[in-house]
Amino acid sequence: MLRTLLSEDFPRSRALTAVVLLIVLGLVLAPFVFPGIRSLNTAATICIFIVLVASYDLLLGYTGIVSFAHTMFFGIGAYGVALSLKAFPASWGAVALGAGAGLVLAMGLALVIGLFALRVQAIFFAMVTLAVASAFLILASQLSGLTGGEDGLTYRVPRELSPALKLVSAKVMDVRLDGRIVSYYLIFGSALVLVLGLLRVVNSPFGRVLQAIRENEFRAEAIGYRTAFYRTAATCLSAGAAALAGVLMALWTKYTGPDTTLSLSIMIDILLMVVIGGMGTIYGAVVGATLFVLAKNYLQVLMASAAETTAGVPLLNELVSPDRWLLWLGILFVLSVYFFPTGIVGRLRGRA
Amino acid sequence: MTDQTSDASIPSPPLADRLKAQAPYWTVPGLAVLGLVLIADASTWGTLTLAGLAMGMLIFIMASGLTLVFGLMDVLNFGHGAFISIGAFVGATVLLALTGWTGADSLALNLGAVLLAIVAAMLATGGLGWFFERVIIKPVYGAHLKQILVTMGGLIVAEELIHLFWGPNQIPLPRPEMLKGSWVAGGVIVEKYRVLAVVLGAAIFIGLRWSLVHTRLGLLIRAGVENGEMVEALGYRVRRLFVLVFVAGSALAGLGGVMWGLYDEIITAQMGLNILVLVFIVVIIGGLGSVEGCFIGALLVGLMANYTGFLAPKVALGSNILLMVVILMWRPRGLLPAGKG
Amino acid sequence: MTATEPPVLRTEELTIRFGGHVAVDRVSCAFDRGTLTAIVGPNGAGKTTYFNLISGQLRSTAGKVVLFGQDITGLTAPRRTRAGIGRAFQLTNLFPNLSVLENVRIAVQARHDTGLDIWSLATRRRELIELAEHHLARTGLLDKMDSVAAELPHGDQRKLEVAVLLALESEVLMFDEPTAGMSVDEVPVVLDLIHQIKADTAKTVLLVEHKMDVVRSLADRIIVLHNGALVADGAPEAVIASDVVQQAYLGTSSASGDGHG
Amino acid sequence: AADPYKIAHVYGKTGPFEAYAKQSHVGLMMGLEYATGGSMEVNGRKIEVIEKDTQLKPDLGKTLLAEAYGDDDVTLAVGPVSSGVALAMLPVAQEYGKVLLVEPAVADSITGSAWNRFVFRTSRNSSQDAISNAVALGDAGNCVATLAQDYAFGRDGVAAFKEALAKTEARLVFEEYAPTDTADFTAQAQRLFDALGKAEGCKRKIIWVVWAGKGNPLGKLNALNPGSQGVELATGGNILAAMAAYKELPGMEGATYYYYEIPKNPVNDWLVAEHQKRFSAPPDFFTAGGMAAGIAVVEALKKAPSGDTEDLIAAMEGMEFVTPKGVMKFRKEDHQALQSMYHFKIKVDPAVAWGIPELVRELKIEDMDIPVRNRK
Amino acid sequence: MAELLRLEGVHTHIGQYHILQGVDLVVPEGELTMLLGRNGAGKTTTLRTIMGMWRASAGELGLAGTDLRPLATPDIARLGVGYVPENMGVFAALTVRENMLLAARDGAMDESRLEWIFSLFPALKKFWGLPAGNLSGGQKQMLSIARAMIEPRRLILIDEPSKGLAPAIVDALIEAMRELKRTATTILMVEQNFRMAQALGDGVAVMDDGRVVHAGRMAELAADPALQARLLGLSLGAHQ
Ligand SMILES: Nc1ncnc2c1ncn2[C@@H]1O[C@H](COP(=O)(O)OP(=O)(O)OP(=O)(O)O)[C@@H](O)[C@H]1O
Ligand SMILES: Nc1ncnc2c1ncn2[C@@H]1O[C@H](COP(=O)(O)OP(=O)(O)OP(=O)(O)O)[C@@H](O)[C@H]1O
Ligand SMILES: [Mg+2]
Ligand SMILES: [Mg+2]
Repeated sequence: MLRTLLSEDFPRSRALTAVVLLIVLGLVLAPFVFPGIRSLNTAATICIFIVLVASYDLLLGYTGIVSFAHTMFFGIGAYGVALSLKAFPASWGAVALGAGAGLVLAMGLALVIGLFALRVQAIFFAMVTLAVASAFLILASQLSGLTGGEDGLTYRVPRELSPALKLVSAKVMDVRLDGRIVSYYLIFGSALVLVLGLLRVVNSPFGRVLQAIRENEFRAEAIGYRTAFYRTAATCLSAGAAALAGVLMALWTKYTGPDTTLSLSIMIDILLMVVIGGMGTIYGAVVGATLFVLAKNYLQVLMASAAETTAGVPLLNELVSPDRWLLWLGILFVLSVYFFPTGIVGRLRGRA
Repeated sequence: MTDQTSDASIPSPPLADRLKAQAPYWTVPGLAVLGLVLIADASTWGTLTLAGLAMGMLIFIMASGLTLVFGLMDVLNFGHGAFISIGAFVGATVLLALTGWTGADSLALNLGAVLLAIVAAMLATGGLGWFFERVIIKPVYGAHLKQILVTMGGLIVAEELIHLFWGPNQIPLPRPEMLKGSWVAGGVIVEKYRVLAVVLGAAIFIGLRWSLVHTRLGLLIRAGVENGEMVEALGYRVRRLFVLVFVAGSALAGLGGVMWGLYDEIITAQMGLNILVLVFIVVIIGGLGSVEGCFIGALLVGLMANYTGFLAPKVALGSNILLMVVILMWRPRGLLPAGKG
Repeated sequence: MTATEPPVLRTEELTIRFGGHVAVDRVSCAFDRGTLTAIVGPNGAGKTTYFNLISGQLRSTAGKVVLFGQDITGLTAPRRTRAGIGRAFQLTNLFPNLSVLENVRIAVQARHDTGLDIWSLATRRRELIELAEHHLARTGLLDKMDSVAAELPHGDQRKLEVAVLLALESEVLMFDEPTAGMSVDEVPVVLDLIHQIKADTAKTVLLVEHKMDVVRSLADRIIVLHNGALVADGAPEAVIASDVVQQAYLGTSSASGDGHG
Repeated sequence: AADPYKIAHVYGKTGPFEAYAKQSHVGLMMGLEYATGGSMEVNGRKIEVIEKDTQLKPDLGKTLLAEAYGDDDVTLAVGPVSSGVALAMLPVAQEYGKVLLVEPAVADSITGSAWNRFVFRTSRNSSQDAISNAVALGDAGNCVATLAQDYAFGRDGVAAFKEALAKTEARLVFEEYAPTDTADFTAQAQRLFDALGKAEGCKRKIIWVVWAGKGNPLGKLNALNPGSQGVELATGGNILAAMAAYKELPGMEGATYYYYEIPKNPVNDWLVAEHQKRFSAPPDFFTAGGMAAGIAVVEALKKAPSGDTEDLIAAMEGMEFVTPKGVMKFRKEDHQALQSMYHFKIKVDPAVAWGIPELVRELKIEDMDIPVRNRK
Repeated sequence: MAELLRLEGVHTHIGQYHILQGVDLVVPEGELTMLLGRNGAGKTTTLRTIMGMWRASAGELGLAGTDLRPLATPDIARLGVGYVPENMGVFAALTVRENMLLAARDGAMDESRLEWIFSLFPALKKFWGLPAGNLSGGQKQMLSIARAMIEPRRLILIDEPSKGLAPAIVDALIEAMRELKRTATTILMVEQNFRMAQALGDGVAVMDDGRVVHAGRMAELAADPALQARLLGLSLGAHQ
């Protein structure tokens, strides 16, 4: 059973198994073990980013395609739901409609980009997608009548997901069981299904072809694979999964705007999560996303306490002030690439 | 021994092939003529074309360093954006200290101040480039993805350091007195500052091209990118060479930063990142590692922005992307990919 | 093989020009089922390029490639592979970071057209794995099947290259210097394999090889390319003895023999 | 002592708007200080300010605001800098039923289509900006063309401007929109010059620029010698650093929200003097706004000591309070603070690093007809 | 004759693999020493270790008294060591001329040497101005060898030069090597073509499993089929 669920792709290292179990357990119990709005939000963000990063890994780690357009697909999914919930009364039908439309549009766009980009070199593809994604970002802000422009869209979600819903009046373990909890478990469940699905795809014969293309595209052609087709298919699949992650994001935040879904900085975060976690392993996405989202959410808190302890030291205090958190994030970028050249998963497996 | 000796050389390719190879060089005049036809008004066309070409030169100055590093060393350096910003800030510091010179009604003093600012900026960014290469890039040669990440990290750190040193405010950077305003002749407006940009851009272009095509240095760099190990086995210190190229590329970014800062007259820590996508587009259109291609690409982008901005403002937004798509459809490796001269 | 059976593979006036240089010059040649044809010629004669034209890595400037009576000149490389043309490369060309087994398995999978299956598990398609293991056994690589391809010594990489080709089960097999760089004790393994393939009369084999003893022992027929053109075609001994081969290819001093190579 | 009033300042401390954020926070703290006479106490209870950094991210802004309302249990919240973040935060105020005092985000929709009754705003909105500029440029015989960014902020601004200009004697002849990332404005300038060139019967020809963010269209238009085409430039006010560019534009007219030398009242005098003393620099654009918010908070708490939301809303609706800009008033209908704007003309003093906006005329609350836009 | 190159107990690790496990090898000055051995024996690794491309983890490596171990590859090359790698290492984007130009370290090619090279490998002259990437497999091999020959060197390391060359060119190559020896160039050559090895070698070393298992004179090995069979497995494949 577990074998099938995990597609016979096990962590293959005791340490990694422990880490993954810890993460899953942490996420399952998050609302009760770490109460508070901030931590619940962190947990939900982790779930969403795990899907997003895993879908990107399908492209980057498994197929060897560097794309900067992944947030675009993420955004399309989110905007799909946002627009639909804005246009229609908040119902599950509207959510499904928006999600469906986003999915179709994302995959369609991925198809177009894929078909075009097959003609150009790998690194060109990266730059092309960078340009396309930034144009899309500008377009989204320009079509303000539709998308709310820079300001984004705020909307209501189905009643079951809003705090207004009270499941039981009493608190369980000091936590109120309201729509937010429902919402969280919806996101957790969907993320789990999507990640297992992606794990299945990369271990299927199709996934193996992608790896072969990554290794030696010329040779893959010579043994009879139409690599153009496979690469496009991978692009579409990953775009679709990203769009679904966007749907989850839209449902969770009840707000969709360029800064939460389309921006280049999210794209860079995704890249970093894949690389820190370990490319070409879905487990890497899980570990990378978790660590990075945690770091990003609590870096400022950490620095605030560092700033307190160094209150007397002039320059140092300036450097560790929470306002300079970006500085440390940048340093984190550099260091994590150095210390985890094969990703955390590579590290853990190497030791085991 | 064998009759392989008999034919000493191969015949040159047919005319059609040669014409096709030259086509990229005709794109700029072609676009200009197309612009004239569509705009139909000679003086408007003149204003737009001259401005567009100068704009192209400015972009080229910023892109040249990137194409050098990206094309020759195969390093995708997002930190380039930070060098542009830092160059601008260092240059601005010098220029703001020399208000006596910049405010004077003397072209010589004005240019002197700009020159000093440029030298200071190039020294600063060149030095920073050296540090960057040693500390940040060195461990990730050959790994694009990691390059993207570490240089992105470097970019963030550099932007933050700018905030730390120069404060979070944008800094106004007025042009020197004699470079303000425009000349107007027969309805054609020519901004004075853009003339400086053209002169500088052309000088850089010629200098770079010469040193890459006519010196061993260029040869070595090209060989080193392809197979650094083999270049070392021939007795050259590739590492040192790469540092040199990287420093040169960074210094050019600094120069570009000063010029762009003076163009915008306002500088911010994010300016480099903001312009970076455009710079990447130019490098791609040109073809990796080709200084000529980058030059042509920059001019095309400059012209295209002005023509579309005038004729169809709605299209202006996507004009660069459109240009890139069209060029890549025509030539999947860019206009003049390196390895062709 | 009967005399009346049409050739499996045929090229008609096949030509490619690079700029002003004609690398393959109007080569017309037919290959019959069950034969092994050796292609020899000086370095740069156009042998590899001729292979590339047949298997689709290069597009011809003029001329046709006909397989089983069908014109395949317009097909891409993958389509030609599916149509039955398999080849091994002059410079080793594998999936470097995949295991030896996976290198072959992926070829088996290509042959059985299961690449589009995104839902079953690759590890559970036993039949494909068994086939891959069978091909590895034939090439003597079975005990190394878990090694990573890039870490194999050169000789084993050449063998793996052959195993991948076998896995494609093509009707036409093309070998480009399969024994280059192989140590003398390894060469026979590959030669035996080619012998075996040849014994299977359904296959048509094209072989580029510079080692004349290998050519002599394997070939049913030799064709000679020189400056891109086909200059001799016939039974091995006759062709080797011909002036053009003696002068243009073997060189004067080596007429006495080429020793072991 | 009694429990302190907890106030959350939720704003984008880090990121591109760091400079604005700093000003806003300094202003808020000085406002609280001024209004409490330096004690930071009101009704005998301390005021405690909790800072939260949205990093300019709407999703983070929402979470932090929810955290402030839910976990920290604040009385009310102030912020944020960017309109996008503000719009994302509005529903949170409603969800938690607590007051959000918006400062300094300007989008019309905050007190317009996206408004809910828990939202108040001390900062001016885009309409106020646009309308004051229209009034400033509205003399008879003026032909005006606009240059704006091609997105919501630009288009809304021009729409409001257009509406207001129609009520004056000036005439709008052309609207030009450029993509936000435009680097070269030659094409736009050419189109504007052409359009104004064709306009007939104009006493003055003016290009009004409304632009926020990167690019410096004003400087670039000016470099093209608009004077030689008989064209003048105009734009609104800005932070001091940005107004350095105005040094090239002596005589330029427009309307601004604040410049420290313009308002003459004790609050502003205190602000200018104290700010100069503490930071050796005059207060800037967003400092004044922050201070207004601080004063508003204290005044509201004085009127509604319980700190209870409904009491606060009741107290604040229609409340008048004195700020560095003189009297402001929260309009009952949409909770927007109505306030004076200033018609200025740029004077250049070589000793000052920026172009100095000299007051031409104070546009009082009653001089401007600011539409109420929150009716659904 | 004096020894030029000396390896003593050299160990090399590549990643976690222990490839060379104590190689002892002496190359006398002015001679051509053949390095033989089956695939994977460690021949290429030995040459790369000498060139400093892999780092020896233990042992001694000396060239005419100079310790090579602390030196970087460029410095080793500057001692007058030429290298023809297994995979030829031509710069595909550069023309044949530019490839040669880089190999001539002071920037100018000696005319007479060039003529000599053209006479051995006429194809190079023909494709002089073309990108080296367009050359055929054998032509690339010729270019790679020619690069090592364009300047006088003290020591040339050559990895399987005859691979992929037509018989006539192999003859030319043998001629070239003899000529190089006449100009007092020391050569260490890895080769699978025993005919060529026999024709050229003065000394011989045979490797297996990362060690030198036999060292001696070529003439002895050539005269002793039993030894050949034992060391190289020659009898198996020689006369199929
Ligand atoms: N892309 C190309 N552009 C220009 N010339 C080329 C190109 N590819 C091959 N050639 C030339 O075509 C000729 C034939 O090359 P090919 O590789 O077919 O030779 P070959 O017979 O396989 O030689 P070898 O035995 O050395 O492998 C060579 O002279 C080569 O330089
Ligand atoms: N990069 C590498 N990583 C791991 N192992 C390697 C690497 N390069 C070589 N090896 C291993 O080192 C051993 C020796 O390789 P080497 O290339 O030196 O052999 P060789 O004697 O030159 O063989 P051949 O005749 O096939 O060229 C082989 O087992 C090979 O698999
Ligand atoms: Mg060949
Ligand atoms: Mg070897």
